[in-house]
Amino acid sequence: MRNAIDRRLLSAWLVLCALTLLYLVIDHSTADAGETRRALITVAAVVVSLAKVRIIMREFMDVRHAARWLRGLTDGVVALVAVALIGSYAAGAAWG
Amino acid sequence: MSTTFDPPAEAAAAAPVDWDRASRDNVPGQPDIWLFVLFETLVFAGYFGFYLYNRPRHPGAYLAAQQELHLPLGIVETLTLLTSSLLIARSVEAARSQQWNTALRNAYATASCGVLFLTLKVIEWISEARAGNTPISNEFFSYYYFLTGLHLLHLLIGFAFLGVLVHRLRGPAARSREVIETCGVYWHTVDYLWVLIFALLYVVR
Amino acid sequence: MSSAQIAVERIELPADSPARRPLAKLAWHWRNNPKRELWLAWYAIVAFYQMFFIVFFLITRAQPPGKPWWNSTQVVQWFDQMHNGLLWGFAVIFLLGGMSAFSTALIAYSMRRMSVSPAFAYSYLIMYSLAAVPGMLLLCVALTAGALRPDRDPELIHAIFDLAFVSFVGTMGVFLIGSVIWMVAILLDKNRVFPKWFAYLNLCNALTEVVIAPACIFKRGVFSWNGQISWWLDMVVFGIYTGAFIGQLRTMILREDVGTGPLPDAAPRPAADAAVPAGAAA
Amino acid sequence: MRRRDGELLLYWALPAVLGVWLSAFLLFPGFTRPMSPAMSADAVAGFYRDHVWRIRASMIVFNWFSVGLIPVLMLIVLQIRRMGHRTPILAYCMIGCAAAGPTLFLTADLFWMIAAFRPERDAGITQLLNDLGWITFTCGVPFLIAQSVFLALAIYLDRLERPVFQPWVAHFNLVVAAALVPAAFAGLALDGAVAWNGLLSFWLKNAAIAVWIAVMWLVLGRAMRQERAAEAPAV
Repeated sequence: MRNAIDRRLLSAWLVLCALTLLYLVIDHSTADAGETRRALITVAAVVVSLAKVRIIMREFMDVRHAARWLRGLTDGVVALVAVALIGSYAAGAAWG
Repeated sequence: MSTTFDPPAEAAAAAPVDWDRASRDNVPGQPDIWLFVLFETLVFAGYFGFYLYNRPRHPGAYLAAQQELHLPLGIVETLTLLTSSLLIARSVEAARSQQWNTALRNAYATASCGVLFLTLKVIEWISEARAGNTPISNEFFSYYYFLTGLHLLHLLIGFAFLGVLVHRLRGPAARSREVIETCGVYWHTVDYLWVLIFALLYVVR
Repeated sequence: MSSAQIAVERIELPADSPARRPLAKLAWHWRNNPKRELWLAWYAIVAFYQMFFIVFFLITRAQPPGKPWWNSTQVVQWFDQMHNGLLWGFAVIFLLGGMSAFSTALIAYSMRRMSVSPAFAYSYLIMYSLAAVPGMLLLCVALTAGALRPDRDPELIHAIFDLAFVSFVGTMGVFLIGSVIWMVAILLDKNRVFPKWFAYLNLCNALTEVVIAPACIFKRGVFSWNGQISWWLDMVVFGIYTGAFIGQLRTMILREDVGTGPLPDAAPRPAADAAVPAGAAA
Repeated sequence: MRRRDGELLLYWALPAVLGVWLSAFLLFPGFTRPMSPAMSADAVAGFYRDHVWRIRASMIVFNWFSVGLIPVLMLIVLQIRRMGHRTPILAYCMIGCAAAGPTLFLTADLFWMIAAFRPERDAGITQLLNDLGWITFTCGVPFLIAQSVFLALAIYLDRLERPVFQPWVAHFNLVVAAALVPAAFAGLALDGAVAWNGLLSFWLKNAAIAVWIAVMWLVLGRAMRQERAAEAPAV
């Protein structure tokens, strides 16, 4: 029982670390990158980081076993943050 | 709403059913802390929103300033906090199965990771300031110091939660599953807020 | 001492009482309601925050604040436009600003009702009483002085303007530590006076005092004293916090048994039942 | 039983503090013939140049004794605690006012002191400091008004068989509070009764404060005597 939980926590941690290292792959020399490419990188970074947030909530914070209202609420907050961040970036790009 | 309140410590220690995994379809920690972390997450989303809104208005200036950051250092900081999160999750798990020594060891390891992150952050600030990047240099660095500083404040508050955690794990009379889980929930919040800040400051274009 | 010697009456107005008209009802509560001091303070808080909002946002329009990037000429224009509003509005504050003591006193009392040391209540009481001077009245004095003589040297008017708003946003420490004191008291409390989420909301409010700190440095942008982060976002959090604490104080008064033990849940029972053991313990 | 050693000492210290206040009041030339807000900047600067030593000396004395009323306010707080209330809320309100009120007076004192520190300064700046001092001093009544109202409420809500203060003390406090009201509006006029040298904002306000201190000192003494008499057999 204990080992199973430990293994699950460890694999969650490995996935999180792998997702972090993914950022190294994302092109770093974007000084001359076009607007579309920049927007793509931004959206990708936001989505990847929110995926990580959700993994932390589900696995580390144990929302996976929690009551339904908490599962719904955390997912709702993650979705709301996603909409807010991508929306602000799009708004800034469109009207700024 | 009696579940909202911290049960008396003696009652928690006297009632083994409190540690039963079968009652897990509930809420980890106080429901109150969840309202706090989710509310705080939304407030942070507000800060992020203003940053992302203003950023594409001067893409060149932001990009040039962003080049001054050390992505590898940011990645090491992120890995440090992710590891601390793993350790505190293990600490809470160990406490649930009443392995107090394992729980304590993991709690101390969590605090060490926290101190390491703090040290790295201060080193990063000093090196940025030495390079001439101060809070008033440009908009990007205003946001950089604001977000990292506010996050570091949350980390310092997290040490207070870790102190409560260690206190609760050490004394048999003080052990309360709810409070132990609450400390874990707060620490993970510090972790995932950093995950977001890292992506926004170091990676976003 | 003396309060414990008085028998606790029922709070409910007897159904067969002739005193059902509003004024007679008020008089009945003034004479008989055992929680009259608490309710008096609570209604004064509601009145104070409404007065504060009306004066600062509608009459003087000192909130949202003037722009920190204005030059002297623009500041003088702002004073010219606001002239009468500033003088009349702040006169109202000079008249009624002392009501803020009711808020501080009721919150300090809530901490006395908890199972924590009285030091918490007294610390909060002194911090927030003191904070009223630099945090609110200095702004009123400075803007009154600015509006008093429109023909003053524009550079001096500009300095008064800065004095007003920097003193208003720059007095963060007292509010920050005060909120933390209240938070710690609620977390340690075993008398269940407030729910724990409200303690954490105090922390959110304390953190906004940190967020407003850059306003002492930045003259433009989101971190300036009228910025989207330092002013607008903080104001949203402060609004939520104020609404929550006024509501929580009301719930506390409804549950209050004027005793010393754990606060009972808000059940529709008369206060007399709950207060008897507490009175005996005292 | 509450410890009462030293209360009489604090009580009888008030006449001495009042004596110091009165002498400082008479020493400050801006009070004996209250300075008009209509004075030009040059006239204000000239006033500070002409009277620099009297202003400095009086402000230093005010600075020393500005908080001198607080011990007596605390004795009143202790009498409120003795009243037949259920909660200490009104006593806390009084403590809050006692903390904030003298701070305002001290601030006014500092503005005048800065103005007198370099009387050769640009006349506009001296006038500004003088304005800030007078506005803080005159309009700084919110906690004095609130203090009287809180005391009146406390007395009305006193449910003791033998009240600590007689009801007339409450009525008196409300009258004093009403007398302080015009001073709050001193910013609205540069001359006339409401201006800070006017009949209402200066003379009525300061007379009301003086009468309040005198009357409250006397009724406080009576309440303290009654308290001691009531507790005497227990000692």
